Amino acid sequence: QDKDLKVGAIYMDAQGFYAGVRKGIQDGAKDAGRKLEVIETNAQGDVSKESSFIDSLISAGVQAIIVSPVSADGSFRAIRRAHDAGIPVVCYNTCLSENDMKDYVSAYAVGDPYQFGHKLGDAAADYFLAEKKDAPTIAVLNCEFVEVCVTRRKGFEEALFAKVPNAKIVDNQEGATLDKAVSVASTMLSSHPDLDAFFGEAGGATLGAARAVKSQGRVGKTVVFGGDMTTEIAQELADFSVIKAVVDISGQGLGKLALTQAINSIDGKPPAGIKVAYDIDLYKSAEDGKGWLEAHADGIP
Amino acid sequence: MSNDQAVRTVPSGAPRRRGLSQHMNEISLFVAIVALYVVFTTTANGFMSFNNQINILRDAATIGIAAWAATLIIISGEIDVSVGPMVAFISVALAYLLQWGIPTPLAFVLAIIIGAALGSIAGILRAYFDVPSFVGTLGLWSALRGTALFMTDALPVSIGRNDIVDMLDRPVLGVPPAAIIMLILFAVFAFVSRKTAFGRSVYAIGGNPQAAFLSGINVARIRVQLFAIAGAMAAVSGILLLSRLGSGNATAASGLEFDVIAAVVVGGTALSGGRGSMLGTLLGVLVITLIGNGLVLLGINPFFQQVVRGLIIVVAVLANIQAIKRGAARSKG
Amino acid sequence: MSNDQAVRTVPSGAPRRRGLSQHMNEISLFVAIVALYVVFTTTANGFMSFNNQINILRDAATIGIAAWAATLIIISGEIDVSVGPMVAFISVALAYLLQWGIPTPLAFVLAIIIGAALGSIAGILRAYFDVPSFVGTLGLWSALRGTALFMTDALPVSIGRNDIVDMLDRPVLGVPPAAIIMLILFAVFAFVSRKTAFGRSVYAIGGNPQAAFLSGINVARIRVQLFAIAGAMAAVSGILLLSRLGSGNATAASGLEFDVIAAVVVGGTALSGGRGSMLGTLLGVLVITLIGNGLVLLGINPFFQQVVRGLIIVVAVLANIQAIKRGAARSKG
Amino acid sequence: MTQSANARQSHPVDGAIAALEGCTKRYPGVLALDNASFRVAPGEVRALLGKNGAGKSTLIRMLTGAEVPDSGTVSIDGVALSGSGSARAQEAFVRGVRVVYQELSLVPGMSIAENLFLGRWPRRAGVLDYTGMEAEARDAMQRLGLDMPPSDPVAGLSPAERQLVEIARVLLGKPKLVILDEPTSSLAAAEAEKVMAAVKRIAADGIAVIYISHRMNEIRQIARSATVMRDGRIIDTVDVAGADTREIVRLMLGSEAAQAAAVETKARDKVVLDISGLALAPKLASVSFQLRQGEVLGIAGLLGAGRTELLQAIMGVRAYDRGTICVDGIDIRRPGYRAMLDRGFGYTPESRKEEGIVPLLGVDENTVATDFAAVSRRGILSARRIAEATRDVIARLHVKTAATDTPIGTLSGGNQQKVVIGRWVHAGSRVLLLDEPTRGVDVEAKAQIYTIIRQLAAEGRSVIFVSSEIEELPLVCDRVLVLREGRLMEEFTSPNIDQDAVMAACIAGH
Ligand SMILES: Nc1ncnc2c1ncn2[C@@H]1O[C@H](COP(=O)(O)OP(=O)(O)OP(=O)(O)O)[C@@H](O)[C@H]1O
Ligand SMILES: Nc1ncnc2c1ncn2[C@@H]1O[C@H](COP(=O)(O)OP(=O)(O)OP(=O)(O)O)[C@@H](O)[C@H]1O
Ligand SMILES: [Mg+2]
Ligand SMILES: [Mg+2]
Repeated sequence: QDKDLKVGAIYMDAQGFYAGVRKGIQDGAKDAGRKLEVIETNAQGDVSKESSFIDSLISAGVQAIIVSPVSADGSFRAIRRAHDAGIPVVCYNTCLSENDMKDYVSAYAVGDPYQFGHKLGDAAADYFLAEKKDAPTIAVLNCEFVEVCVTRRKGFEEALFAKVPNAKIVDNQEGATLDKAVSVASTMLSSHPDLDAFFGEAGGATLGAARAVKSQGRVGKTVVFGGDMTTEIAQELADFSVIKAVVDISGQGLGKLALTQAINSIDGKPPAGIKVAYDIDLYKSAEDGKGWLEAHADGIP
Repeated sequence: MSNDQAVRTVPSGAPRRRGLSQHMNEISLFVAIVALYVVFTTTANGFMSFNNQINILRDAATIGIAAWAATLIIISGEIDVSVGPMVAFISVALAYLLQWGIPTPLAFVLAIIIGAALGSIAGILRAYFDVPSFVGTLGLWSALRGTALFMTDALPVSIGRNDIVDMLDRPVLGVPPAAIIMLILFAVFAFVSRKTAFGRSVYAIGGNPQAAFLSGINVARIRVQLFAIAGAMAAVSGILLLSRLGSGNATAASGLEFDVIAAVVVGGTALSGGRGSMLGTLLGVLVITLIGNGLVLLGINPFFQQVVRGLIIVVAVLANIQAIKRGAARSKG
Repeated sequence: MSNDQAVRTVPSGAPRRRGLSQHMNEISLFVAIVALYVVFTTTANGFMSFNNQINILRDAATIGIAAWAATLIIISGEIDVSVGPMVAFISVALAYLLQWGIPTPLAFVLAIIIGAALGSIAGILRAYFDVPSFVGTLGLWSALRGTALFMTDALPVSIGRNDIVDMLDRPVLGVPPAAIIMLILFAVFAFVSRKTAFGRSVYAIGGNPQAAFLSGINVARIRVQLFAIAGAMAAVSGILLLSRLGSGNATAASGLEFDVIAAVVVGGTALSGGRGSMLGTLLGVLVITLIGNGLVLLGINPFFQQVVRGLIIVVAVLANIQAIKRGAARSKG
Repeated sequence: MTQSANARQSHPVDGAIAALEGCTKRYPGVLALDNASFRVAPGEVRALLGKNGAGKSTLIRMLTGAEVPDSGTVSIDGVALSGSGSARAQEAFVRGVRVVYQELSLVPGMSIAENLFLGRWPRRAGVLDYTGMEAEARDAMQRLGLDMPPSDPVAGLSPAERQLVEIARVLLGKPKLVILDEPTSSLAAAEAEKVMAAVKRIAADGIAVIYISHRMNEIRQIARSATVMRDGRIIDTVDVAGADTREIVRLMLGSEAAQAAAVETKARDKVVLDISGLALAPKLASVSFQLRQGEVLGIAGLLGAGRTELLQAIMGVRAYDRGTICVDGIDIRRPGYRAMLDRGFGYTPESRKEEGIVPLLGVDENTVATDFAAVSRRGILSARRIAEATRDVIARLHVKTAATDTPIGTLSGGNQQKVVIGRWVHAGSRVLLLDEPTRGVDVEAKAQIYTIIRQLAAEGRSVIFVSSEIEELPLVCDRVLVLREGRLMEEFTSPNIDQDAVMAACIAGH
């Protein structure tokens, strides 16, 4: 099986996570012994760009498209066009609605965003119980201009309230890029001087919250739970003074999985249930942080 | 020699020059387009396929429809940076209108009216309150994107099945309706800009607003109309966007204003007003769209594509200016 | 009366008017700032806390440092839209320099040189090749953001422990160094703009480049210098950003150019060039920063914050223009 | 005469085609028009005289509806103008008011034809009728002896040609009142003649003409009566034939004018500038001359003779094809503008507004911009030194300004021009190249500028003085050279500079 492989890959926006996905796709090809040509684009969080890219990929004659759709409802037409053109579409990270998925998607390498939030909410709840805080106040730094982030928060809230019913979300502001997150988190600390924790929905938010807690001299009072591992978040976790738990879907792992599914789909062997689950990892100790750093020496998540 | 002198000698100088220099601009763009075709045909797989050519047309429509109006605005000495959010906002507003059961054609008309009304806000601020159009449209840019996101929570607003909307996305003899609409509107704008009092007034206002006012041109009204037209064109883009995506999307068309302005400027329209042509913009739209399409097909790293785009915009404008200068110099002797 | 007439009467007209209308601009901004303070103190929890005031200063530094240079650029009749990507690019480049073990102070100097060199590209294109600064800096905007993302894959570039960098983020007597640097640079720019041949030449070039050239002012060189300075200031912002975030981030400072231009324009500097003041920009920076801070404290929906920002920019400029007009009218008698 | 009599009959009441009743207009800080009443009858050519800033242009803007008076009424053809903004201007236009504004009001990027019909393009079924437009435009231009193709862009025309296009514009349609605000200020004598011939024809058709000019000889040629304005007030309307120039000037100034004396020249030997064989296609074929220290050298020539290009070539702002330029005996090869400034040259451009002043900046900064170092201490501008240097220039050149930091855009044209010359005095320039320094400047300021130039020459500076007003050459120049067909054809030396002879030399062969 040494045929050339030509796939299109679309990354949702400019996040480090997708660097991991890319590496995963390339490693996946190597593992499968295939010479891979990958045509990559970045939708920059914009369904209209995504739609146009998918059309271009169809024209380019790719054998499969690996995509993390920006929006369940907004992306389905473009994906339908790819499907109609006979090109198998593999979702990763995000996908279409259940019905559309059945019709137009060959496989979905999923680290379910609800589970993603849920696991972290659970860990946060455990932390508060251990600290004997039965009514903690929490502020959210969101990335809710993309749909996954809304789902992540739902999962987080439900898990948290299940165990700590008196917990309270006191604020929810956008802070997806690191600098914005630092600034917004600092300001939130002014308006909520006794804030117990931040929930960062994505990498920039998580690290930004941690930086703000440190620069505002709130270490030991306010802690951070968040998503998406990067080198710096892992270092913070290893330090364990601010970040107490991080939930992560490995970009590399997911990318590898998506490519495997793409190869299978090209070969006419898509997974039966479409969804292929990928593990969501929870890191909740200094050791976990150090472990991640050792496993990802190149910094690619 | 100082560049100021150089700049000044371009508009002044020998008669009959305009013909040639305008020519030079369009010829140099045409050469650029041919060059892009040659390069991409030989290097990018699938570039010349019928499907891909259609894709290019469809992508061109997104930029083009807004760019026609933007050309007039820039010729009149103003600028409009609100295009992207306007398109997204209209797609969302239209989706809601359709959800509320308003008949589709009526909803389209309403969407265009909303677009024109929103656009004319910036126009009125400019014309009657001396608020620079950059500021007025920057305000709209922020306000419209914010409103659209706020109303939808950044979630797509689905419109379900709608035959008329779907039809707008279904190719007619292989050509997508968006492309047809773009070309029809191009013809309209090219005609208006050259053959009507309104169009010529736009040039006059851009070239010398004081003189235009003194010769009885209703400068204020034309400014308002220009921005209303730009809003209406953004609405048309918004309608086409809705038909393509099947839902209203508050996050869509991000950065479209940059592509539009880049296309107009690459097309040889001067940001200082008074000079420019629709044909130039058409070629500019093609250059921008071709580059976007070709780079994707070549599988260039998406971040690196941004680098290439930035360089190409600058190089295109630079080449254009040099071509005009050289044309001017040649016609001197 | 037509607005063209109105516009024209502002610059011409009575002697000694300049003093009062400039006054009006700054007074009206000052009133706006006081009003914002009153509103936010009564409605937003923690707004008046020492910590929050410091946060405001720190946020102001991000916009301010770039805005000082942007003010000069806009006064000279040009524009720079590349600020955000420039800051991000420098933070990334600096992070790499530090990773390579270059001594921190040297790395800072190199970062500033890189910024100045990149900025002067746009300047050279403008000064010697007649490429409009909007196009040149738009090209930089795209190319720099793309390069930074490409180099880092959108991942933060960690610099590990670095005492000097950390120091830049550690408050001195409660005041963050970024704020101190901003204020020092403000003093420098205010001085340069009013008390040096360079500063006055900038005004002359913005007011009438041809006349400035014929008076013997080296227009081309000053244009290049202006963009080099803007690049250097963006580099200073980039250094401070690195110190605040502890890493170089290609995605940081997105949209900063809009905030910077908005601050300058709200501060009363005319986009058409020739008119403006550093003090106005300082007040404009405060207005923009206060709004940003207050809205977050109030817990306003972040999407809705965008709407409010858009409206406030327009209203501020509108009020400013009206205040200047009224000031002009009052000095009639 | 019969025609004008007919026309008169169709305007009953008092025969006025346009009338201003008690009009007052205030601009911030200035009373530009003070209770002015004014009327003009069909077939009449009325001159409007006054110093810079007297309110002439303001009065015109009332008549054209471009501005609304603060109080008082404006009636055209017996009907008072109402409305505001462009509607008012449209109203006046429909009633037959046509105007050539003082500021060029053409759109450079558009064709001559389009400019002639600006805002009123002929339409056929809503579509512009270019063919008809260009045909009419060609007719209108031929009446003024212009033969450029009407489809040419205005941007390619020289300032003078632009002015003629503007004049052609007012002849279109059926004008009843034609207003010309300094139509000849950018024209040389021969072209001015064309304009005056056109004006006479217009008047003969029973059209009223209001003619503003600072050139007394033109006014004597075409106007029977002249209205004199001062400080926004109408002082008097005099019979031109019956009043001598001194009397009119006295009305304008409110006092006796200083009479410019003819030049007493003396032998000079040191050559500071030596030009030989300078060529610049298509205008200059081969220009050679020498400029001596302390000399004022006049350059006369027709419109488009290339005088501006000559000065620009010397200054290095325009590349030339061939020739040598020697400064103090040293061949400087290709001059650069700033290098020329460093050699002690100074240049004032012919269009003051577009290239001369920075309107928003004060008189002070417009003055010291040529040499910031002289008003700096250790690289820092000294407010005291700037004020001193400016006061110095203001005093020496008799600039009338409220303060040193008054924005220069608010000064009258003559005073602006003095500052533009004064900046080279500040820079200590020893060779001054002045292109049309008296354009649009009133009699008083003109006389002052002549005096200033003579003083500068007496101090040992050399001046090249380009002027289209031949009558002023004998008042300032030691020598006059005539530029014709790309060469310097004839030379006149003071006191033998005869206006008529210079004029003849300019147009010889035409
Ligand atoms: N738009 C304006 N705004 C403010 N002041 C003005 C304006 N127009 C004219 N003025 C002032 O009104 C006065 C009369 O000006 P006007 O232009 O009528 O003079 P003028 O007699 O035409 O002078 P000139 O011979 O220089 O053309 C001057 O003091 C002038 O500065
Ligand atoms: N406002 C202006 N805009 C552009 N070019 C100008 C302007 N003023 C002067 N010039 C340039 O200077 C030249 C002067 O034009 P014109 O034909 O009147 O001058 P000339 O040949 O020197 O004649 P004259 O002897 O009357 O000065 C033109 O060729 C033109 O290139
Ligand atoms: Mg006047
Ligand atoms: Mg000339």
